[in-house]
Amino acid sequence: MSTTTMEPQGPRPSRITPARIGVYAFLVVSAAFFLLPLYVMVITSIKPMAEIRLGNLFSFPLAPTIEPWIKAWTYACTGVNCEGIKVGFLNSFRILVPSVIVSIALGATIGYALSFWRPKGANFLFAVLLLGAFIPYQVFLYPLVRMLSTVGLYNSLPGIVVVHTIFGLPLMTLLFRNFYAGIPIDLFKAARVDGGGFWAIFFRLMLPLSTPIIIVAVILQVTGIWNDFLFGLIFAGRENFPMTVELNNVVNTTTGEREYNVNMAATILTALVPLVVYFVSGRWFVRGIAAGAVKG
Amino acid sequence: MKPRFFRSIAAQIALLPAWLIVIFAYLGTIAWTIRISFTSTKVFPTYDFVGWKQYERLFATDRWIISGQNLFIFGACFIIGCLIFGFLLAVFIDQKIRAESVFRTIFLYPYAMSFIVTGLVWQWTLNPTLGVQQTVRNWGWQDFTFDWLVRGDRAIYVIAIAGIWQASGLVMAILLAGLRGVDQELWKAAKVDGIPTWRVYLHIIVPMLSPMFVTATVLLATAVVKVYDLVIALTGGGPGISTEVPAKFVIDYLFNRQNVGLATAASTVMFVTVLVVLAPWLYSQYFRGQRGRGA
Amino acid sequence: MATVSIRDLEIDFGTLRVLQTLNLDIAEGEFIVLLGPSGCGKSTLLNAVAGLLDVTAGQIWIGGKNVTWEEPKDRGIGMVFQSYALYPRMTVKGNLSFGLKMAKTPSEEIEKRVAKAAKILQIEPLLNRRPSELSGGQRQRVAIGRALVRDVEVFLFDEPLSNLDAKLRTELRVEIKRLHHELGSTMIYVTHDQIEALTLADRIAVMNGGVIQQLASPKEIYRRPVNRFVAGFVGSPGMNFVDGTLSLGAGAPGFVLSDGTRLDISGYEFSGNAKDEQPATIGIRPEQVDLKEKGEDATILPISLNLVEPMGADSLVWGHVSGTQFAVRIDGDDHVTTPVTVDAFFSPSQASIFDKTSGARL
Amino acid sequence: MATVSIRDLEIDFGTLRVLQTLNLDIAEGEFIVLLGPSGCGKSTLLNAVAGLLDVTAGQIWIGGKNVTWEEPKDRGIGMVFQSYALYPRMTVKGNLSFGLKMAKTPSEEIEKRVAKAAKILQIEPLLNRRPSELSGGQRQRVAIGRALVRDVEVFLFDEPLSNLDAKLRTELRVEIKRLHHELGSTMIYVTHDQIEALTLADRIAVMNGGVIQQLASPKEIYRRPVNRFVAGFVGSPGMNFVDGTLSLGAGAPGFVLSDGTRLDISGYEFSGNAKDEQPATIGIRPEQVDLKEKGEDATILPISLNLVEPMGADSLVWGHVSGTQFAVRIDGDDHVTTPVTVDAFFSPSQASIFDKTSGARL
Amino acid sequence: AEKAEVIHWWTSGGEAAAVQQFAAAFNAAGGEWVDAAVAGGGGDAARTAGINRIVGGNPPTAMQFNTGKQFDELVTQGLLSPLDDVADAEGWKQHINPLVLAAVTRDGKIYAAPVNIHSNIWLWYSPAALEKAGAKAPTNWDEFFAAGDKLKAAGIVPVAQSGDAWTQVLTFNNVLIGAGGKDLYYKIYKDLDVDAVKSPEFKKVADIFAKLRDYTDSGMQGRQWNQATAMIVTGQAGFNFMGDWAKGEVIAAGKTPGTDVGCIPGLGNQEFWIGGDVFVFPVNKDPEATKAQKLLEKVLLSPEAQVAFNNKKGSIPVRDDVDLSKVDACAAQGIALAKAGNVVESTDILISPDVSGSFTDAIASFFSDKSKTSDDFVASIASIVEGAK
Ligand SMILES: Nc1ncnc2c1ncn2[C@@H]1O[C@H](COP(=O)(O)OP(=O)(O)OP(=O)(O)O)[C@@H](O)[C@H]1O
Ligand SMILES: Nc1ncnc2c1ncn2[C@@H]1O[C@H](COP(=O)(O)OP(=O)(O)OP(=O)(O)O)[C@@H](O)[C@H]1O
Ligand SMILES: [Mg+2]
Ligand SMILES: [Mg+2]
Repeated sequence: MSTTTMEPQGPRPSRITPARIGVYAFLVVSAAFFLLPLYVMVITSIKPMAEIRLGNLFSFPLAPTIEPWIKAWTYACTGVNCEGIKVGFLNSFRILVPSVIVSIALGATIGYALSFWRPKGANFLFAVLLLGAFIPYQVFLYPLVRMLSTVGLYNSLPGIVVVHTIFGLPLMTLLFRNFYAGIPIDLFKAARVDGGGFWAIFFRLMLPLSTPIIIVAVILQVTGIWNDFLFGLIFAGRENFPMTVELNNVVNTTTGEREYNVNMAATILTALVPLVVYFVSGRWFVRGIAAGAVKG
Repeated sequence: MKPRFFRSIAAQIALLPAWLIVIFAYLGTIAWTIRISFTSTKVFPTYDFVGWKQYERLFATDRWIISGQNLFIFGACFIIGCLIFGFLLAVFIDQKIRAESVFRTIFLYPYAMSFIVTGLVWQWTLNPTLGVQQTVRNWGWQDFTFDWLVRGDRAIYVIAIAGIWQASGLVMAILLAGLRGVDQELWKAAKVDGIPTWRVYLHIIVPMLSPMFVTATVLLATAVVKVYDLVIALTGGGPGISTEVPAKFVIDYLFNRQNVGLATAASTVMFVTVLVVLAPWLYSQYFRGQRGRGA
Repeated sequence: MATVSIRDLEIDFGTLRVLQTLNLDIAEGEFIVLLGPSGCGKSTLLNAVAGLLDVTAGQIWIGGKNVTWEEPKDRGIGMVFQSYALYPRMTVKGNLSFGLKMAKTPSEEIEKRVAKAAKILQIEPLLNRRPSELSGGQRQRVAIGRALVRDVEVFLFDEPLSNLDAKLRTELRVEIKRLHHELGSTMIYVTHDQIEALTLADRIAVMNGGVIQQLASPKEIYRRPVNRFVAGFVGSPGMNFVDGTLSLGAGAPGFVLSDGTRLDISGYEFSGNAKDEQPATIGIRPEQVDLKEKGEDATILPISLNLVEPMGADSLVWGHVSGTQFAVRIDGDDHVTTPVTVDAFFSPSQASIFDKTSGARL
Repeated sequence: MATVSIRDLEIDFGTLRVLQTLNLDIAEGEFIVLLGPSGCGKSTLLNAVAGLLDVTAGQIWIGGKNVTWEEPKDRGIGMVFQSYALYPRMTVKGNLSFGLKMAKTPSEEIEKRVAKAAKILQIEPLLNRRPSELSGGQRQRVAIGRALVRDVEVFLFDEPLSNLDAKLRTELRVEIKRLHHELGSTMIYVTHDQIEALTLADRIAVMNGGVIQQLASPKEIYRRPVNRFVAGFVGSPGMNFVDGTLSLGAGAPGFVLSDGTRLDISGYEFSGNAKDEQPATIGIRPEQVDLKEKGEDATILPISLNLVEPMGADSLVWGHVSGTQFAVRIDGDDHVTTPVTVDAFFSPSQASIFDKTSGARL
Repeated sequence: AEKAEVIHWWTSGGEAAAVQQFAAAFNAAGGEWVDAAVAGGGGDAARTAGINRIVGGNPPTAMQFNTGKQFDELVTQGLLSPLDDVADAEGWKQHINPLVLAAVTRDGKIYAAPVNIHSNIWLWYSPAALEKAGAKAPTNWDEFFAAGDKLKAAGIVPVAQSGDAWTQVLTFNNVLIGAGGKDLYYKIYKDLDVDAVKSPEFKKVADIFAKLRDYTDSGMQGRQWNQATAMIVTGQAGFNFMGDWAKGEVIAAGKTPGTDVGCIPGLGNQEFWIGGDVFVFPVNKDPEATKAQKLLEKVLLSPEAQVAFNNKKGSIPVRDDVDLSKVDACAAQGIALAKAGNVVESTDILISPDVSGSFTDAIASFFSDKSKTSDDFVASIASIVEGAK
């Protein structure tokens, strides 16, 4: 050690503090907790059954195989149908695309009308919609079944689209309303002075501005609708069962031994779309959550 | 006077679908549900009037009481767990760390997954003969026990853990947004005042973030009331009926047990509870002191 | 160019009455500034003229036509907003032509008008840019251009400069003035910045609490404010107010301060109904006080000074008159050593005297 | 009260050098203002003094002690921020005492100090309120109080007034000045508002691009700016600059404008190294020009005027000198009819002449 | 071909093989079988889907119920077609077991096609496991527990039990009939007699049921019935309470019921439980679909399909005019019991789904919570019986 006391000058000598190490330790441990299930899923899905029977859930596969994935996708059975969950995958898409489009289109229009035009009863409408976002679905299920069947939409593709639209509307409206609330009202007034009507202002002025929130809405709706189980089960009809319902069927259909690897593969396949959406657009996802959750 | 209504006639037309949905899908169904809850309906609606009978039976049913208790236990653990864990994550992520976005991504990805998926994965991971317990035993600790999933008195906590796993990232995201909104000068002021960082968080930041905490709590609370998929996939209500929840009660009686009257009474109770808790918050968030923007 | 006439206008928001029986007549080609503190109803009045909100009672006439229930686009008005409210995703050209397209104007006519407006405003090279690629001043011109292409007769401005920094504000003020000279249109301009009001207006309407307090030329407003509110609101640093009582009995009229000092106010022109012994407030602007020379009709004002604020060209000297804070503006070159008590001078003819309770000019 | 001394300070953010070998010595009890445009490094310098960021090179001494590596709390400094950074959910009392509690000061000592600070700042009645229940001025006092209770010797202010409206700003400026008189502490005050700088400072350090351009008294800065940047930055409306060439050959020294006009600059004191035929810029402040009377050593300045902006006490008259825009400040009572071309007058001894390329004062 | 969309919940290996027999027979008869299997919850999910579709006006061609009251309200609402024309033509009334026939008849009309007779109250055991532990097949409950202890000592799971609530109910009914007897069973489920619940006989049943809990393993939760059955097929466990459909799993595993896996109907009091599955045919407007329904009704109860189906399924045919020679040893035991009149009707026939659900809750919550005493159990059953009156 040098005997001269160092004169403070220039940059402080940097040091790695215990606090810093603690921060990273905490984060890494937490990350492990969050990744654990994903790890288990992936690892198990590529193990042959023989290894799974050994019971070591976390061990690395000795003889990795993609057979479970193929089976899950193409010929896992639900009852006597052994077509895998690819059917559900297609169904989920057929439900997803129109539901996302319709609910967003409607949410955007309503959000726009509520923020800028404030017609009579707008507050009431908004209040009910908001409340609707928080009410347990169970309240609606049975009457909706009856209502949809009265108009002949029960157990059909349009039916499930309507249901997703109904239950997606509060969040979409809120999202767009909050977004439009952040757009200066002056912009709207200027367009009014320029002679723009309801639709002209919406299509020419507001929609081009709405790209960011539309992205957010698409992300939220895609993950939300894809992940839905209850509505798919009750309203979609057998022909249109979405992937989550198929997954549940596959997992609960057992012939003798439970094929954990196939089930895990099916689970990953089911979670794939939302996960991809999420990983590709994580930043927007965070923003979307914030926008949807907090007053704009 | 002519103007307001006619001027916004296009707006009214645009809102027509919303009105239809609100009137039929929301208000109509709620009214219908409440009405049915006062009848003796089994599978098909009968419009008699039996007073509070369904409600009396409801609160005399063990399973409903247990469902309520479970909801409370689950709700408390889930909300408090998410808030604490989510807050810690947000605080640690806010420490100017490397690879921040990687960590953020990891903490939030479960929120993108379906409860069905979450439930299945945790069911397998925590299954005593298959998952963590067995693994640790295979490592040599033969006495290691973690069998909460199959213990009636503990299973509900497992559901809470799975829920926390899924939703604390959400809390993190909300609080992180709040933390990032904290005036940097406040940190400097605290540093000049010589206040240790953890105390700044505890005494200054947490109180400042209270609106975010409230928002997060409301979101979590509504998830609690709706919780269904998670229970279905994780325990199916078992062992026994130890992890039953109200939402599952309603669905079961609605569709399997063919007692719609009782089911609607249960959902009415849920609805009223949510309304009572939520209405003040909604009002203060969205309608109080609202300044018109004119049109 | 058109007259604008507002008759008995009332506007309520719910239970809140924002404008009360307001009357205002604006001549052709006149530049009127609405000046007042935040929340006094300036924007509300402007929006009512534009047709952007519904009036509760009263009428609005533009160019001799009752337009109370007309759509904004049919009123012959153009509006320039504080934020300029340019359509962000359209080019400058798109911004200018949007209104015309809405009115289904033929496209060559649109081309022609846009070209003309662009020429007047000197924004030809910018036509293909987006608003985000423009400077503050260029944005303002585009915003004005949007009204210009529509050949409007009345321009409405809602605090168009308040978002800008001081330097740009000065420049654009000059620009607007020039444009008014050039176009000769009627202009109604809202601001809460008194410098803007004083420099731009033909007449200023000072508003407070939804009521027009005074409608007069800038000079008149500055020199002879009709009440204490107007006097205090216009001028920076503000007018000094000292309480006291009138003494109109024997001899020259006087104003007795609370510490007993009697100021001779011989040159002051009372507007009427001033009574002897009436409690009143005298208002003197900082630059109306002279520490050195005694002007012709000057009156002595004893003042104790305790702080000098040099501001470059001038300095402000702060002190007290009869216990009330009082500022005096002196030349930046002049020197005062504080603290000191001196006899200063002011000319009563330039001062204002207000009733103590009602605040009305006496 | 303590001296502050900054020696060869350098600060980098990554590859960006924000401060370059900066030296500054501040005497005990002095009020120093750091003035400069946004982004010039004022806050960076202040934060370095406070210890809120690490220096790249150089030293900082406070009260004769090298504190380059000390923690902020140990430097004997208090800091007041633009947003005040009051702890939002604590009462005023909590805000004042929190730092002391953290330092484990005995509670009666805390009481005593809080009471004393509250007295000095006249905020005793506010002690139990929350920051959100305070006015802007009251908040500022609490922020100052937070430093006061800790008995600091150096106060650092980072644009404490820039969030406020004009009226309040004027009041609080006076308040800060008063406090400085009362406490006698050393104060370093950052602003980009030149009025604040001129009114408050004992000395002003005008900064640009991380370098101190001029460190001098307000008067000196206003009257004899060392370069064109300082001249242009201080004063509002800004100094008029007209390009031309020096003519120092035969006869009285002159300044030849681009249109050939030759201005007699006999009274001007060159600071040295001015060369004949040198391209230069002459700077004249608007109030240094007189349209009517010819002062003692005045020089004729031909000017064409085209717009009058009345601003109450004064009016600005805009025009051109040799094709360059030029503003003249006249008394509000004076009258000018525009457009007109007149001979105005200015005194060369008050003007400034800069090198055209380097901008340095000649 | 007439398309017939059939909702059912036969998704396990043995079940799927069985239902395939119906599909084949129907296709052979000129129809087109559209399979709509919905897994989960012992038929809960499938019934939910089916009822919703019927209520929603988009009914399937046919849908499965358990023999009993599950479809009562569909009948009351007039949503089901009566099958009397086909029944008369096919001689159902002569050849179908009268108890079963009664269970599908409402107001004199037949509303469902019963396809099998299932007996729920079987005790299956693994001779290999018992032998290894040195135990022998029990004839009463004391012997059962003695064997259980030996199995435990040998490190073999005594009772392979599933965690699903309905399998625990099934175990309970086994105990109730086996240890309590037919009378007690009827007193409770049919007469809803509270005194019977509070009787010492029922207390004994409750004690036995309580004791059973100690003979299950910790893997019970999350295990499905067929996995439990597989445990005795492979000798991992000694006993398994399950319905006769367990045989399907046994057969699917290539073993022979009766020899490789032992079967005991109603341990203690030998009884044959009559339950099973039926198909209902919702009213619909489409004549094509009605035609398909008629064809399907006929095919389902045709003697050939009956034999083929029931052999795979493990149940016994509802008709007595079919060739019973090929039935396995266990089924033969059952048929013999039925002939002797030692039969009980299933709970689905006796009580409504609502009440049955309450029983399920009480039984499952007792069975999976060892801290609950048999007195608690008696009390909870008593309150259900009280409330169901
Ligand atoms: N849509 C509205 N709903 C309810 N109150 C309103 C609405 N618009 C304005 N107000 C109220 O009317 C009053 C006048 O508002 P206005 O916007 O005209 O003020 P202003 O003079 O333009 O103020 P500023 O200078 O801040 O723009 C204010 O008290 C305001 O709160
Ligand atoms: N943490 C940082 N990282 C990188 N660059 C920074 C950081 N802080 C400041 N800078 C840069 O350093 C320069 C000086 O910043 P500083 O905040 O000192 O300016 P300032 O003079 O206080 O300006 P203002 O008047 O806007 O407050 C700016 O260019 C700024 O972009
Ligand atoms: Mg306004
Ligand atoms: Mg700064």
